[in-house]
Amino acid sequence: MAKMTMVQALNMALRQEMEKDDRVVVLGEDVGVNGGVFRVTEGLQQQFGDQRVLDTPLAESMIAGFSIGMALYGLRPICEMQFSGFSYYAIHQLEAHASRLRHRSQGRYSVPMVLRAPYGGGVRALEHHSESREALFAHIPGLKMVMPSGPRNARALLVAAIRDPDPVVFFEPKAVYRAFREEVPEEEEVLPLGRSQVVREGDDITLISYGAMMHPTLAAADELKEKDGVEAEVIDLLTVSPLDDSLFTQSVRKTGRAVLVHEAPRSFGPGAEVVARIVEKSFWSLEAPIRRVTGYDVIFPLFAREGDYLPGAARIARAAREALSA
Amino acid sequence: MAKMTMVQALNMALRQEMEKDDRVVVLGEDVGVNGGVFRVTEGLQQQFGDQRVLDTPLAESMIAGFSIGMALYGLRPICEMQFSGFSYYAIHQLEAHASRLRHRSQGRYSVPMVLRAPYGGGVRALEHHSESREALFAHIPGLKMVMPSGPRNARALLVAAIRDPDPVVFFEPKAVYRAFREEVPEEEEVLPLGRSQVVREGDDITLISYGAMMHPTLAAADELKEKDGVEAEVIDLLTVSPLDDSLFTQSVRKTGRAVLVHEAPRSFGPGAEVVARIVEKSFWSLEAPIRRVTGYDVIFPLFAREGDYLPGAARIARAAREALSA
Amino acid sequence: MPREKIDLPYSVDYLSILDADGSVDKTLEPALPEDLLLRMHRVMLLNRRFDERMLHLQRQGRIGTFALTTGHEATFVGSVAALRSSDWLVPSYREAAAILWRGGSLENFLLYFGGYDEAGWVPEDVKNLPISIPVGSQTQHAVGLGWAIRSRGSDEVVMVYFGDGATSQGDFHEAMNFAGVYQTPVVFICQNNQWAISVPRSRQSHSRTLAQKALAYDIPGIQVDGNDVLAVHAAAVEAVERARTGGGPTLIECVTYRLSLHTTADDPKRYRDDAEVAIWMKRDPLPRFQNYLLAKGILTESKLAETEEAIKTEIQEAVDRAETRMKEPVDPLHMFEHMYAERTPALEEQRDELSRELAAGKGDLSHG
Amino acid sequence: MPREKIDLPYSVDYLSILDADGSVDKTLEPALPEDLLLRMHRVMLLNRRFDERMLHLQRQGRIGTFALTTGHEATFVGSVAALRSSDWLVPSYREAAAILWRGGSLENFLLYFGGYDEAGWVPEDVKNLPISIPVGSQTQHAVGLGWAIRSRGSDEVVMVYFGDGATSQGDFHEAMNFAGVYQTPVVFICQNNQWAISVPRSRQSHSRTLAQKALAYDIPGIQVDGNDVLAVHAAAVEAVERARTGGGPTLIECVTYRLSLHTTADDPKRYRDDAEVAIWMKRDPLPRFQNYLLAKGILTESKLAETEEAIKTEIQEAVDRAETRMKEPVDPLHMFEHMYAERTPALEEQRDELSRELAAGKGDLSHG
Ligand SMILES: Cc1ncc(C[n+]2csc(CCOP(=O)(O)OP(=O)(O)O)c2C)c(N)n1
Ligand SMILES: Cc1ncc(C[n+]2csc(CCOP(=O)(O)OP(=O)(O)O)c2C)c(N)n1
Ligand SMILES: [Mg+2]
Ligand SMILES: [Mg+2]
Repeated sequence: MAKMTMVQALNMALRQEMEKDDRVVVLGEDVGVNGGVFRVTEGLQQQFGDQRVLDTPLAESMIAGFSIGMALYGLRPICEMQFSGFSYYAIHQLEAHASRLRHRSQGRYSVPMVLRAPYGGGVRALEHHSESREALFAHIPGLKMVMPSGPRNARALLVAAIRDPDPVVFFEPKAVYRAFREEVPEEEEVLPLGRSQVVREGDDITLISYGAMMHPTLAAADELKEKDGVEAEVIDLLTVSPLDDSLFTQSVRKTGRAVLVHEAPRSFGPGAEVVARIVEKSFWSLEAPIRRVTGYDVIFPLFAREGDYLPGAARIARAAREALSA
Repeated sequence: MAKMTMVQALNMALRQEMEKDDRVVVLGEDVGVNGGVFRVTEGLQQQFGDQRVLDTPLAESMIAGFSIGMALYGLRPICEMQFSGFSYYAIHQLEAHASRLRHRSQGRYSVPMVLRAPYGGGVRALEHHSESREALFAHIPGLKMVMPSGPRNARALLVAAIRDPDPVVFFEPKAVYRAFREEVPEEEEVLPLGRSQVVREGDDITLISYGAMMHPTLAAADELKEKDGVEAEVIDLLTVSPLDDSLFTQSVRKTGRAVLVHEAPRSFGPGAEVVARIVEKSFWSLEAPIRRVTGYDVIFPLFAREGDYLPGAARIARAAREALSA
Repeated sequence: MPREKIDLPYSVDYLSILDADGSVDKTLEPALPEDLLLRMHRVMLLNRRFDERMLHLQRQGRIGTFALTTGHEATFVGSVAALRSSDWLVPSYREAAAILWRGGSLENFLLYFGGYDEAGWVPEDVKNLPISIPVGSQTQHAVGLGWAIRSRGSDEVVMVYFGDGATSQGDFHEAMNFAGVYQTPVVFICQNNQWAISVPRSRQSHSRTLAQKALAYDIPGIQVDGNDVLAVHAAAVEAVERARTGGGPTLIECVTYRLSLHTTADDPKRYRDDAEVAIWMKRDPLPRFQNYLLAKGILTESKLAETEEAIKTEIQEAVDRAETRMKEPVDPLHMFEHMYAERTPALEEQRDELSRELAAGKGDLSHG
Repeated sequence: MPREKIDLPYSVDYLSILDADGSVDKTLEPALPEDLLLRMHRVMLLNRRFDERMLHLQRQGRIGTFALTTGHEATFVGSVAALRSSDWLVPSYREAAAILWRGGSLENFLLYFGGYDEAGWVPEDVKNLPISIPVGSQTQHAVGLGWAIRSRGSDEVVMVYFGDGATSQGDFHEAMNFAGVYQTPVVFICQNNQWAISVPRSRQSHSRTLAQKALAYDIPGIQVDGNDVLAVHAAAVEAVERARTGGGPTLIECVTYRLSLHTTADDPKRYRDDAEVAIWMKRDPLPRFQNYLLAKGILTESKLAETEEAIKTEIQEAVDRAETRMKEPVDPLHMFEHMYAERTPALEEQRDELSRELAAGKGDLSHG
């Protein structure tokens, strides 16, 4: 096992799947010669040639629409949106076609494509380069929305997404891209889509998050343990949609308390669905209001203020304490 | 006061605002000579000429982007998406610009535009013509998302939307367009955006909805009263975002029980936010899980099955009874 | 350091072979086999009669909204006839004639427009995509298919249809540009029927022709008389051949006219003159082609009457089958099928919920 | 019933006035006032030096990512100089030179790229839109502004900037098409700097020129040497004049080159040859224009040195002011400003929440 950053782990997933399956094609702006602006696709065009790794013209809708056509023919396109902030150019293709062609053709066709995009704040970026709008895709029936939190699960989820017979939107936390390394096995590892994970066990409170926010959430759990002697159970959703509510509703049945963390704006954000599921499935165990620690309903600020916008461990721990003392 | 359909009431709002303010411009596909495919803009081009009412080429992104430019100059464009199902072509213009230009320019510019679109099922329509995806717009900070339920409030809200200094997405329930008539005063009537209404008082349970779904919700309230002697309080959100949670959280503090109704798919739908707000603000009064009666997480079916997809009074009443007996 | 013209060797041709009476330009007349000509004629006629019958059914409330195709028969049949069955058809919503040419079933059309998702099904051996309603969007899929074809070393060709209005969409532009860059084997058929609902061609774009839009991408563009099935066919054969042999994409603008309604929800009297329609009625592609076939002796009056009769029966049988089917009970739970390869837990739960609702209330057929 | 060429009277010119050495085509040389020429030169030089300084600051971590503009000075200054202050400038993210021409403050640039939303502010009397990062999208706003101008009977003109890559976007196509249909007074300046990050112009579109894309909309298109400030200016003056007098839009392709990085996050060594850069270095717009001015005696070596000195001081002062400002505490609550004309209840609540958080924890500056 080698220690890898998330960028390296994603690169490995792409490389290995391309080696195994010649239907896998990578495309997008600057993914070829340049290896992607974050280097996730580095070296792939060298290895597989420009018929497997395409530098496309600058047109997000077409990158998605083109991938749909490829997928209908039986290829397995993995397209990149350079930043998730530009993926809305393509959302009509996903809403009107990628998500529907299986249903429209009543099973004759399917669209096994992956749309990858770096998302989220914390990297001192320009406007449009820090948002986290997974809720827009999660609400569209027929799509899947996956958001890994570390190198190892990123690799294993990307492999699953590539092999998935349906369209998957895959948001990569750019704040995690090079933030740390993790052991990632060379041999195949696949994490099924649509399954969350308990990443830390505890009986006192349930902390639920995904993507980059897993890290302050885990740090908050540590802080709660150290300073308050509180055992937090921490759940990583991994797939936002279809949402796996089995583990977190079960956990809340045990703890009675929950805090939900994401960097997306709060209102109509993914956290609301988590709250609604808890209310639907674990209401009678709830002992305190569920707290949402999230981005605010504002334009993601330029970097002088991004630290104030993004949920941090201290904020999460405070919310947990409030839930615990309610 | 004349009895009017919603189509007529909306038409009156447009006409009167165009008469009062020559900066108001109407544009979209087929809105001029044809008067709109639902006739909401009927007669406007005749009265105001083709410099105030523009039949545009077929390009939704541009209809929005063009409106943004007009609004920046100081006009008050009201653009129509022929069906909300095609508004996703324009969502990047709304997300990247309409919602942000005030902030980006730190108050120098604003985008006082209205984007109107018929939404929702129940009219035996083709694919893409029945969806209800307001959650996509409601989650974007900087936009407002308004959804009237009847002729009178549609007119008064549209007037407010036109005068609003910020971009408003205005979804019109096409199932209500000609379903019934209501008295609508000739004189000015304005309903402020961002305010919900109690449309029926009651102490036993709170039913929350908006748009076309208000009607089965009210029918369910009648049924509950007649058959079960239950007094339901019914709240019409009117504006989905910014969400006015003051009335419904207050109502739940009284009733302890709530049912939320919308035709949008359930997961990551607007109802989840309503549930989350109730949990945040009225948790200690809750006596039963909040029920969501919504569309399913499927492609909106063609019309042979739309009656099974759409929430109806009986389904809502059953959910209320479950909440009452919990 | 000059101001000089850049040498751009572009031009756009206009092609027409049959005139409005059915007289033919002998120098351009293609040598097409009789059975092909007769099949073209039969599908054009079938499409026309079926359109009339569907309108009738819709007016009686027996089916829902659909897009009429009367007047477009030469455009669709002339072009699709240039394809092999191994080639791909990417339709919008108005290409009944092209779908019928490739064996589409009348019954399925009726069921689809009768509100049955089931009828969206495409048979395994037919390389058509399902109809696509969002204007212009399907052009992108065609180019993706075309790229995939080339990457697999196959010689399939993709034909994609769209209207004059669709040329204003960004999606069309992006598709054309990619088609040029990747030289994909795609034939773009723009059926310019002069109207996008109520918006006339002249207000859709300031460009004189739609064919010239190809020049922006260095793609060959040609304008043809879209009511002349021989001209459309000739242009399509040329473009398909080019695509098949690695010559890349072509844009064909077929100048035709929507003689009937946009859809059954439309009232053209609101926005266009009868006089304009009358002019185009004289250019109706069906009698024009019939006259040509009659003049050549390929068709006779009695053979024509026979065909009319056979088509009438064929349509009636399809209507009967569809109506029988529509009287059978609908399974509401079918809406949960084909969302994903496997149903998600939420879909399972919601499906159970709907089952319970159906049991409790036999469905909520009223929602207002 | 023929096959014949359609008469499309289109052509695209190429314009160049100064050659790479600064020698001028006398027949085309415009009679521009000396002070205008000197101002053009000063802004070009200021932009160059400021670009260099910003890169330095970014490398030291004192500001964040920004897009470099070295090499584009003639394109931006030549075009913007054709505008009146009552005209509109619609930039993308690379037009520092054009913004400086219209009085933009160096300090604001530094603060903006230093991460301060406050610096997005545009002074009330300057008719610039803020910078726009989503490629191609701003072209649509320009056309909307143009329509509004005409509807108010004003003679303002809109100039909108975008790159070669932007021409692939659907938004650009839709904007050009509307501009043609409504004949809006918009000058489209395509700065073709040969690269869209790592994608070369030749792979962006199969078309030989970008200027010819105008033909798809029946709009005049012209290609100019974008490193020749006189040529750019001449073409822009012509287009602005046309727009102002009701002649509608123009597309100007300025052929230039990105001599430096795409942004500070970019490493061009990964995708382009030094040899290519070396060729374009010889066409650098700044020495070329300087040589012309020196040759004409409008500029002297000593005047040039003076200007360099003045610019150095100007930049240093701006850096000092910006850095002083950046050392002051930031008000986090400012993020709740300018979301709507009035703050919504949720924003009030969240603002209070953040106040409490700040009080409790002095903000969570770490999130990982
Ligand atoms: C993206 C999108 N916008 C709007 C519509 C509504 N609509 C359906 S057909 C049509 C006109 C299309 O005109 P054209 O492209 O000329 O094709 P035609 O219908 O004339 O064959 C419109 C506006 C749609 N289906 N899709
Ligand atoms: C819609 C969108 N997609 C992707 C990006 C990321 N991006 C920023 S600049 C750029 C290349 C733009 O190239 P071009 O239009 O030639 O302009 P240039 O940067 O060369 O001036 C890309 C892909 C973006 N900003 N917006
Ligand atoms: Mg048309
Ligand atoms: Mg460029």
